[in-house]
Amino acid sequence: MNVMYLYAVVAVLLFVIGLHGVIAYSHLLRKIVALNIMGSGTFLLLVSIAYGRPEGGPDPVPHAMVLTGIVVAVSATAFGLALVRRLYSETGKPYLPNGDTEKSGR
Amino acid sequence: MIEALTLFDGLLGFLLLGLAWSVLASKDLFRSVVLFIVFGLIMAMAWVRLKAPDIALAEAAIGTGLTGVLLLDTLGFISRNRSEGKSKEKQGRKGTE
Amino acid sequence: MNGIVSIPWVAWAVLFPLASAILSFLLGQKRVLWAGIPGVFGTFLSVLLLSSQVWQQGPQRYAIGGWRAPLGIEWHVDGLSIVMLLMTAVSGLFISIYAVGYYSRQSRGHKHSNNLFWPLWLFLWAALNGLFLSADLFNLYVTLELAGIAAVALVTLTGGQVALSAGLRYLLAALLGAMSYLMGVALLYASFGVLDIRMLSALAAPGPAVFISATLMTLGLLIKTALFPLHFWLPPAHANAPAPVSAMLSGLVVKGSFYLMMRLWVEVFPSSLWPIGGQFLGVLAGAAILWGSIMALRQGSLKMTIAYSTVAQIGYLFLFFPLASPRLFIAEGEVSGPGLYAFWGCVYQALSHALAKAAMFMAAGNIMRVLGHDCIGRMDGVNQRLPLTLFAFGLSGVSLMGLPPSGGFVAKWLLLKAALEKEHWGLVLIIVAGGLLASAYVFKVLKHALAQSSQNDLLERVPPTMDIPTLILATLSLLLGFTARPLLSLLTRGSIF
Amino acid sequence: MMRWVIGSVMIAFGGILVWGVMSLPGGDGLTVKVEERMEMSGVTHPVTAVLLNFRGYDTLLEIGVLLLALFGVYSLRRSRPDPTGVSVSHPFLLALTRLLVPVMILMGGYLFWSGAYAPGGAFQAGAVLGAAGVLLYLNGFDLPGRKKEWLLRLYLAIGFVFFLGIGGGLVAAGNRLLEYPPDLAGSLIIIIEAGLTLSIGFILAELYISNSSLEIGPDVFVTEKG
Repeated sequence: MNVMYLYAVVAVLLFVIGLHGVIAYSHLLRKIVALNIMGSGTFLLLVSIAYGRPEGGPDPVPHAMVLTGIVVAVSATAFGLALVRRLYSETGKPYLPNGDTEKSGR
Repeated sequence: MIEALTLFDGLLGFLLLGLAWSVLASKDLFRSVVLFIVFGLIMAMAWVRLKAPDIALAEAAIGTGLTGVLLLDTLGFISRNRSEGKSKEKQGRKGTE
Repeated sequence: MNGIVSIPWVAWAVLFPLASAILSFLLGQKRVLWAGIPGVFGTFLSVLLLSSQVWQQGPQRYAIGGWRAPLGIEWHVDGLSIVMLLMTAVSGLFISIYAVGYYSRQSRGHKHSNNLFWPLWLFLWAALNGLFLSADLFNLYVTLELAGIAAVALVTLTGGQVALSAGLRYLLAALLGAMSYLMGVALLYASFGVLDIRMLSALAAPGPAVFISATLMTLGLLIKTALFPLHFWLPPAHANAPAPVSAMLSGLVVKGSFYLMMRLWVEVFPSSLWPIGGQFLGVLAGAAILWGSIMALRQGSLKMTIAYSTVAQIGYLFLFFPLASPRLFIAEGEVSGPGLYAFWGCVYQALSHALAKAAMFMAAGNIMRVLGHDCIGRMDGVNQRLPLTLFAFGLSGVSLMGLPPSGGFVAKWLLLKAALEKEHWGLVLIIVAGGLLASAYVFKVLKHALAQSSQNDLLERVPPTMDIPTLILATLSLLLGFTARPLLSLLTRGSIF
Repeated sequence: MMRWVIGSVMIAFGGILVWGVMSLPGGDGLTVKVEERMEMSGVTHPVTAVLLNFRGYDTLLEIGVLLLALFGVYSLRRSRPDPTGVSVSHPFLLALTRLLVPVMILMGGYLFWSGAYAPGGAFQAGAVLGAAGVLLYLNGFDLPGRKKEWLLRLYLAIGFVFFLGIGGGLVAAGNRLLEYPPDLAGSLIIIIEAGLTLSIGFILAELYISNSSLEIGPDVFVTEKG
């Protein structure tokens, strides 16, 4: 059981680190990587829950949810990166223009 | 035996958190992406430890593999075109391919 | 029970758009409409027939794959789902007809621009239908992502620099919102081991994990619904998309996450969250109405004005939370009272805004097609060139202002009644002020558009497929004022509330 | 200043989340329910049973997300990429590719087949096939079907089409959506997984290829690669 809590704590901390990255950095690649780290945190929480179930083996339902989640995350990442590339080739900048929330931090 | 495993879990957890932090905090974007791929591989170890081999496979192949390759490719694209001189930001570096 | 009555229309309401989406991709650009048009009508009819089933036989539950919850995914179709599905079907039908006209002319110039419009739009429609039907928290996450990615791809169809950055901002916001929602789902599943909304409503007892997941899911959905101050992504995305896309985004897509939020608050989250959460959301809603309306008034471009007006109108939707409370619905036989008025008012607001705002963006598309720009200051002569379009714009403006006999009037009247009965004087003032500000920005546009133009040459014509659907949607948003009784009774038919 | 505000909010938020997670009961999940129904699922690996049978509808929509992402990338592309222009062929890489690609295809086949009873399945197998496709592309080989646009579209869509076709066919036959008859469940799942493996492989490869060949005005940036 302790293993479940250990990984669950790591999971939510990963989520927070990722969230901080999405908010604090303005470079679009960093934002996308940060979103992926948030996703990893969420997935890790689901899998640690599955591991911590008292009866039988690990719960397969969260496992299936995570597999779905990974595919969704990759799809979104690939599309996001394509947008970054096009934006960069149009503007020469890997940032979003004049966004107040996006400009803070580095 | 159990303590050794717990120690391993603790180390893995710290490693994941440390890697996640340095992925985002690293000044060099290329380094960030490489660290992110390492992060994904360590994550795959965590999946195996948590008895989720399906996810470990998927993470290694789709999550880290494809995402990593796409990130490297985009980064390469950005640094190649940096020489156009439009953008002089510090992040990323030239000729990372 | 035979023939058409026993067919599971609920399944076809999702299968039709999915099948036609993939077919329209397979058929390629030249034959895209061979799949698109049957898909649109098939979806529309399925939703209509499903509605009549629910009207006659009451709410439905459908266990997908034959596996009941908690193991499988279930659809729950009640009055609220039906009203949202109907809203999407009616708006979607006329937006589709409009899109046929919109892209038939543009395709000559830019070959790639309409390539993927149909698959994307039909996927979006399927995602929205799936969202309104689903009762499974994780499945709802998948529909949210499906809708989100389709919407962003539609925004960036034109591919210009402004559209690209608007699309990216939208994508980041949508992903952040969905991720936050998913974290909440994970915590709920960890606590109770089920994902079905109805089962959770029986299980979910207050506790730290439940409060945190309620916060995470609410925040995520607030980003996706673009409630002030998380609306930053909405105006550029809605204003820079192609006209039919703007219409579906403003009219329909934001309603999806709002609907989910309403359901979660009423059915899943513990009622002890309502007093604080409701007031907090009420403050944001009021701020959204004022800020959105003022910003709409200050814009120079027509599409930005309409987009900021959406920010304000979303504020009205969220008046549900300060004015309603869960207990009012749980009491059986409750036939009046502020809670019920607030519920009716918000749903009616969603409906009338869906029709009126879609019509408005379509009208803006017609104006842009003819003038080549959408600068409000240079809109003289629109009256002579596009009388039907301008008339449609005015009609939908009536609904936004909340004047009788429009649907917007019914919505705002119900909300006002709820606010008065709850003695929420601040909200009373804001509802009235929002209406006045709306008339200010609508009249500002009309004033310029009604001015005589010195030059009278027609630069470009607008085909009837663009003019007529705009007018029909605007007229429907007005007529919605007369259909309040049947629609509201459909709404409470077997409603879970 | 702003950095410190964000930082402290995040630390507070992290603290609250940790508190919430520590309070989790760690109660029952659906393990038992899945085990009870494994016999009717048509496969013996629980995760595959959930993915393709008990919650197959999620997976259907998920393939939709994958396709949508590809549509999104396609809509950003100005013209079709020319596979011969991007070759990074290096004799060593070429030799490696010739060696690896057949192995990868075998491995994909194995992963696909093993999904029914062991970890693996369409996603993992598709990812391996996708990687093989990318390797081929980088060496100037053409993916099957890239010359004929309709054929490529068919490869991309076939997994979704099989899945949706079987789901919809069952509705037309009077079953519920995606409700496999128990004696056919195993074979239907195999058909769906075969289609999914092929499509996922193609979609992932296309996601990479389209991404790396989004043209940006002059073609130098494409051919300069490597």
